[in-house]
Amino acid sequence: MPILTPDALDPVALLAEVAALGLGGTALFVGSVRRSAEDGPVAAIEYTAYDAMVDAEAGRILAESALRWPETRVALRHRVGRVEAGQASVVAVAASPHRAEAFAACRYVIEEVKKRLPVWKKEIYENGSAEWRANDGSRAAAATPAPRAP
Amino acid sequence: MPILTPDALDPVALLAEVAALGLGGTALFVGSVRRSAEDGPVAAIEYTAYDAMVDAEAGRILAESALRWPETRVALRHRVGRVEAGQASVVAVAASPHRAEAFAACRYVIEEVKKRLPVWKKEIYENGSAEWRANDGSRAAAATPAPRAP
Amino acid sequence: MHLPLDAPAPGGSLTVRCRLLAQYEEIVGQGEVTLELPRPSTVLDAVRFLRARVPNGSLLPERPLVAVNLAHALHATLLNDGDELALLPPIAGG
Amino acid sequence: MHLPLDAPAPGGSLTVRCRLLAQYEEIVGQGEVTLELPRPSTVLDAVRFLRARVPNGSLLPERPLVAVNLAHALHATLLNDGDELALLPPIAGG
Repeated sequence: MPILTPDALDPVALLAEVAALGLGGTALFVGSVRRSAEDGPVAAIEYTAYDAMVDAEAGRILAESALRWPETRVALRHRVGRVEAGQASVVAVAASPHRAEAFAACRYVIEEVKKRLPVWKKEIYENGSAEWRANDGSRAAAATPAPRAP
Repeated sequence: MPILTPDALDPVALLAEVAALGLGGTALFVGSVRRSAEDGPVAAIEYTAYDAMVDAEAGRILAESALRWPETRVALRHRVGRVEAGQASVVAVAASPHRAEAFAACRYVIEEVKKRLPVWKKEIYENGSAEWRANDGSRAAAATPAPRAP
Repeated sequence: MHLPLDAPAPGGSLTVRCRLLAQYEEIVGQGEVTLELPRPSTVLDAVRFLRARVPNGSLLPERPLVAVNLAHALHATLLNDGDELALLPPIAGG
Repeated sequence: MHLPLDAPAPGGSLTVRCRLLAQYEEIVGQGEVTLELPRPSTVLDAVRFLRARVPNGSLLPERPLVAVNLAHALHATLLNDGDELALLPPIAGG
């Protein structure tokens, strides 16, 4: 399955993707678009990705997880395009015979995604302005100013 | 919501229960009935609970989580009665502004549940025999022998 | 099943509802027993009293996991009249 | 946009496709540029070449995050003919 999708994320479908009868513990992480930011109420986030590299880098992250926790199955999905406040932007899941490993693998995947997956977000505020955001919360270059009143 | 239910667990309903616009990170754990055990293929688990104490003890566990991670919302659901192999027996969820706290609170709740929640399981094997099981995997007292062939 | 005091209690008596859960209910053949105990009695006193009197009582552990009034308790906990004591097999939820 | 060699290269040349992502695409006004570089050239050589020649190039960082052939790379990485270089703004997924 490709990692990126323009459609609503479905945690249950991702749980089913890793489910197996021997895997009694499954950890799942859902990241959602937050409403509040320093620059005012967020209406949505517009996600842009380096598509081909997302699949390659996610493949490396999932393979690293499989090396560390060989009995644990992991899966990942990330939105591209506009995601409204409150909606899920990323889901990672890990199913394991051991719950400690399910948590560890799920955590590993989401932490690496936040550091390495070539995806960028532009916060779109309720007043119509927009701004690129880094994951450390800092403003990134090339702000888009609010449209002027007509 | 009561913690115990005889019905199939619904992770999406539990995610919705803790969702809020300021909570960008949600961790969820699903425990499922494993098929394999030392005593042969498991067809199902029959869960028995001390009902009134389950609500009281779960209330304490969730309150402890709220004390440790005040910004994090948690919820828990556990099956009672017969649960078929592969089906979910427990779901814990934690939504937080910070993903580290979502993982920590979710983990705390499931670990405390495994230690403290007054619930017991009888593994039902495909040959029709059944056996009480402790969470450390040991056999508990009062085995139910396999029914004799007619 | 009601288990009465077996001797007059100079300090008075107290009545405790005792729940037997899961495999303990199967061992004894019932899930609830009422105990009449001399005052003061601890949880461990109640467990000893019960083990000596119920069917298959000796198959129950001498020091089981216990709860009083829906909370985990210690064997040394003093019981009060009207308390709900419970004998809990090793926890196995999740 | 194609940026040719600006002087004859005694060691020969190599052609690299350079992707500009997210805000870097907005800054430059295009998402892809082809660079013709003297051999050998590192990633950092390519970034310098690009910054000096594309519109608003000086607004790009001197030492941006980079990928070569869909994997994160170092500035010292040597480029090969046909490589896909990418300039990545600070990662902001999740």
